[in-house]
Amino acid sequence: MGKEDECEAPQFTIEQFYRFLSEKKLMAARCIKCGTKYLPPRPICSNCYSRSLDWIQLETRGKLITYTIIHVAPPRLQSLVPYAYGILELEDGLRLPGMIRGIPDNEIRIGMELEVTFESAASEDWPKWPMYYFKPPR
Amino acid sequence: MGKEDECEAPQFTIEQFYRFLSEKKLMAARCIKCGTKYLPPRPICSNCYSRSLDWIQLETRGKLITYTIIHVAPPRLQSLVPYAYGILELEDGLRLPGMIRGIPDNEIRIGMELEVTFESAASEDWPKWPMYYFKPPR
Amino acid sequence: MLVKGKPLVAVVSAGLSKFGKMEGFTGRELFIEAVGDALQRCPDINLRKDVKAVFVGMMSESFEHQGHIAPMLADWAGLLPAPAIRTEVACASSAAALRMGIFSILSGLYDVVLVGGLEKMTKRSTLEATEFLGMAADFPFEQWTGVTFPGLYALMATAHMHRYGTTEEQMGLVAVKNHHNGALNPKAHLQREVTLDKVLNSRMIAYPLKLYDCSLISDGASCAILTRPDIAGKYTDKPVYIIGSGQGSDSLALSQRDDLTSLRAARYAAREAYEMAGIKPRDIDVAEVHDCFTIAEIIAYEDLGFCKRGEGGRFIEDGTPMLDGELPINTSGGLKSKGHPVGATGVAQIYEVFLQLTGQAGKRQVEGCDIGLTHNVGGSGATCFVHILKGG
Amino acid sequence: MLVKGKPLVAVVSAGLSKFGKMEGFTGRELFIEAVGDALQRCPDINLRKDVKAVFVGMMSESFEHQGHIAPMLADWAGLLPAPAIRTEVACASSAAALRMGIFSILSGLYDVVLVGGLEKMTKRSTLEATEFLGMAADFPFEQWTGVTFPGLYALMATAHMHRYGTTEEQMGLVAVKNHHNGALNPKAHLQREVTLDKVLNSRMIAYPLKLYDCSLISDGASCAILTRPDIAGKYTDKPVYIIGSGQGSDSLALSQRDDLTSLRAARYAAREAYEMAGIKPRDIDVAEVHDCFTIAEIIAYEDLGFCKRGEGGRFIEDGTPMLDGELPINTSGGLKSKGHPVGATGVAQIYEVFLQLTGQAGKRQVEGCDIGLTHNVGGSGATCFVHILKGG
Ligand SMILES: [Zn+2]
Ligand SMILES: [Zn+2]
Repeated sequence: MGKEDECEAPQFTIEQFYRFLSEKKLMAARCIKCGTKYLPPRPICSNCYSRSLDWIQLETRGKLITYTIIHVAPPRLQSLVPYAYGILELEDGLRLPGMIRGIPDNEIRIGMELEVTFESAASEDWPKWPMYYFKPPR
Repeated sequence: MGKEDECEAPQFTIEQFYRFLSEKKLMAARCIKCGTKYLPPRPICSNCYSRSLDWIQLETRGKLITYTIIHVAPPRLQSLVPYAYGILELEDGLRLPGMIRGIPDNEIRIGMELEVTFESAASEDWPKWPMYYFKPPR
Repeated sequence: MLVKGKPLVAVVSAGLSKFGKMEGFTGRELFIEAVGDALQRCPDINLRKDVKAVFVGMMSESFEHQGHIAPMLADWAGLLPAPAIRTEVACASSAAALRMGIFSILSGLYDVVLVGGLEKMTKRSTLEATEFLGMAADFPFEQWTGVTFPGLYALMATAHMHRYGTTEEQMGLVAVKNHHNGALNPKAHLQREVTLDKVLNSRMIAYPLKLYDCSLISDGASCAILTRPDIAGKYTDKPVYIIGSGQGSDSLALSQRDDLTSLRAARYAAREAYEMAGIKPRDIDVAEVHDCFTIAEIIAYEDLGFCKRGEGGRFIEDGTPMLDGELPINTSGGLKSKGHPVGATGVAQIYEVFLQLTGQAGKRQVEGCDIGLTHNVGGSGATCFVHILKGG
Repeated sequence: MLVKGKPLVAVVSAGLSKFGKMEGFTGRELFIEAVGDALQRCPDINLRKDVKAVFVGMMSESFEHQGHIAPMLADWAGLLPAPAIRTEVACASSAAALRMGIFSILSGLYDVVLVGGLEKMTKRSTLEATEFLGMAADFPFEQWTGVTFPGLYALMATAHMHRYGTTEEQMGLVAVKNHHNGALNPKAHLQREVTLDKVLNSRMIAYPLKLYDCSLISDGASCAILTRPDIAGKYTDKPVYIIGSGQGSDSLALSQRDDLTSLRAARYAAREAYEMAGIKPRDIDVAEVHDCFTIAEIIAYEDLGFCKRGEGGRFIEDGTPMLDGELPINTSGGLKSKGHPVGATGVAQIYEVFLQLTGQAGKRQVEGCDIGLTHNVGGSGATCFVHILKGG
């Protein structure tokens, strides 16, 4: 920090996670010292407090470990209800929550394989992030 | 409380203060037991903890004890800037803050006499309260 | 100082406003109603002279567009210039105020403090309330990606059903029980029974949670007056003692937790509280647990050690937590039927246990109870407090 | 337990993120930067093993649409399942966290705790920020009727000018002094000097307060590690001791206070802190005071007893609070130049005094200072904390 202008590697921040996402890359941080992986990334390892980190690109496939069908949503998403939402366990054990699309609600099962897909357009207003979804693999 | 349906006297609440205001009445609460007056009203006297209160109608004239001219306002009031704002000490010692209108900014003085005027239309959205202002007496 | 098994503080009184859609009342007015209720129950206290500090929980400034409430509430309670602090850990905000009150008395600085909480929720629309409550979830990975507060508990419910075979009927029984109790509580938001059929056929909110699996959006306030244990007798003949206080944390995002069927923060808080009090789960006579959703109460049975992991569904089926069961739980009606003005809830649980342990619980009084427990969860379980109380 | 003149707790380390418009960083990332800074200054601590609880101040959930931050920050700091609580009393939110941390250690429950605060303000528009900050004022009688946060201090300034003859030039000198100090602080938001002319000719915000009378809207985070005084030596050779802690409250609405030219909450907090520490205002060597607006610093001089009532304007004219004066005040640059990420400010003041008393303040080091004071105000003065620190 304080070196924003001169730094070579992208910062290990949530903003950068979403910037990668808009490039259709699912990226996590890994502590070089102890190996702990972080999704979302963290600028300091919470396990060993090291600042030596690198970015790793994750496989986008994973297994659904739980889900729900949401019928009442906040104003921003009210037009989409009902929609499915779940937590995906990626191949290396990291977990990601998100909306599930492209499959009828009654066919969703715990344990099924899904993959992350990207919507590259960022929101116009704050926080100006893109969305991502889970879909059955092609 | 819990007697909303059956009670005769209006509750000693801020909502009721603003309801009176929309009827162009400036009302305070007075503790029957110890005499302390409250503007805004309170349902229990903070001095003696009595619930025996009555409403008193206040004279609308008072003396300006301090003021400012606001140039940066929240979104709701941004269209009015710059506007004057001050604290009025009413004749019986109670104080009320509010916008000052009907007098050029450079003629406002601490100690001058102003009077409360009422705008009876309540806001359309929450909190649905009317506004009041301070103006030079007619 | 802290000695195991010794009372931490005494509760010499507690107060509650009516819970519900309190049209025409702002949060500060509800709070002063709760203070007035506590005062009427403890006429020997001189609030202005005796109370040295105020700790109040509130979840969200957004409902009334009002932050910085602590000094305002001290003012309305006639306590200025006493110091006042607001605590916030989502739906556990007033249990945090209680714990701060306990620390402040144990520190030796104060003899008597007022703790409490409030939330004024019903003047805003349901969509606004959904948005404000959602702020307790992780913004970049939960709120932003589309999960709601009921949705998070729904994710836990699906996982619990999948792993342990817990059923929607078992969850529904929690609602039936709590509405039964709430019907006996004159301060409850909804004072009416519901049938299992009605619960199961109510509108879907977030599968598998239906409308009657969810707690209510309510207005309300709560308070309790705490003193050093050795001076409680100055204020009341029937003090209640807090003998254990536990708190734990977990990751804010549900997805980052190892186990979706149990709350680590709750298990940690329970262990701390039980150890401090020197008692076991089987010693508890009455408990108020955080049933923001029916699945949350089932998980609470397990996390508090009232039954084994995975057996929460059978625990309610067997009738143990019913008002006439072996361990009555949520005698007040719980968040489900009494209502859940979120910032008020933690200390409202203390209020109910205080009434139970002093024989003031009216039609819902549990006979012969001596030890009570409260369990207050923040958000989807990143925060949990457990307190253990004993009759005097 | 509390014994007059005895240290309450030791500060074994403190940390600060860079303050400013920290593009690309969220609040939690700034907080972990502050924790990393404290850790680097105290390598002998094992955070995960030693730290038993977290208390963090944040003013508003609205900036990042993120409530329930306490467990999240404990998580990011690697401290789960340690209990964590957020405190909120507007701009004094992290001084409240500090005071809770002190209570928790004095209670005997914890040996080591982490306290801190944060605010991420610059990602929202100025109008949004004005609205969010305004929530610290009374909604029905201040926000609703049209006063802003600068407007409230402007009302105090007009009253002070009218009663005591305080001038806009005297207020301007506070800005000049604090920008001078901030230019020496590599973590300050604005590291540049300003002239009195520039201050007096800057854009009007709320008469008589101009742009350069107002503190900055900034991002930032702060933290401090507190321990029992008797074990501080395990972690550092140069602990600083907190020997006094005071807090007072006043009515939230400015109009309801007897006196508009002084803060009763500040006078009350100062008296409590001085008495606890057993010292007088003249014993203070260095102080960080709450200069959210220049008039606030002038009133602080008076409320803290550094000069008589009404003489705050002359106090700055005489040069006493300059970096090379008799009692250097806001050596960090203050809220005015260092920046004012509101929830971070209280503990950021502790950070500056910690640096000063341990000789780590670099170009702005005050030689031979032994006793420091911090003064943190919430909103327009309904809350105030005063803390007194002593070098080891
Ligand atoms: Zn590591
Ligand atoms: Zn009275």
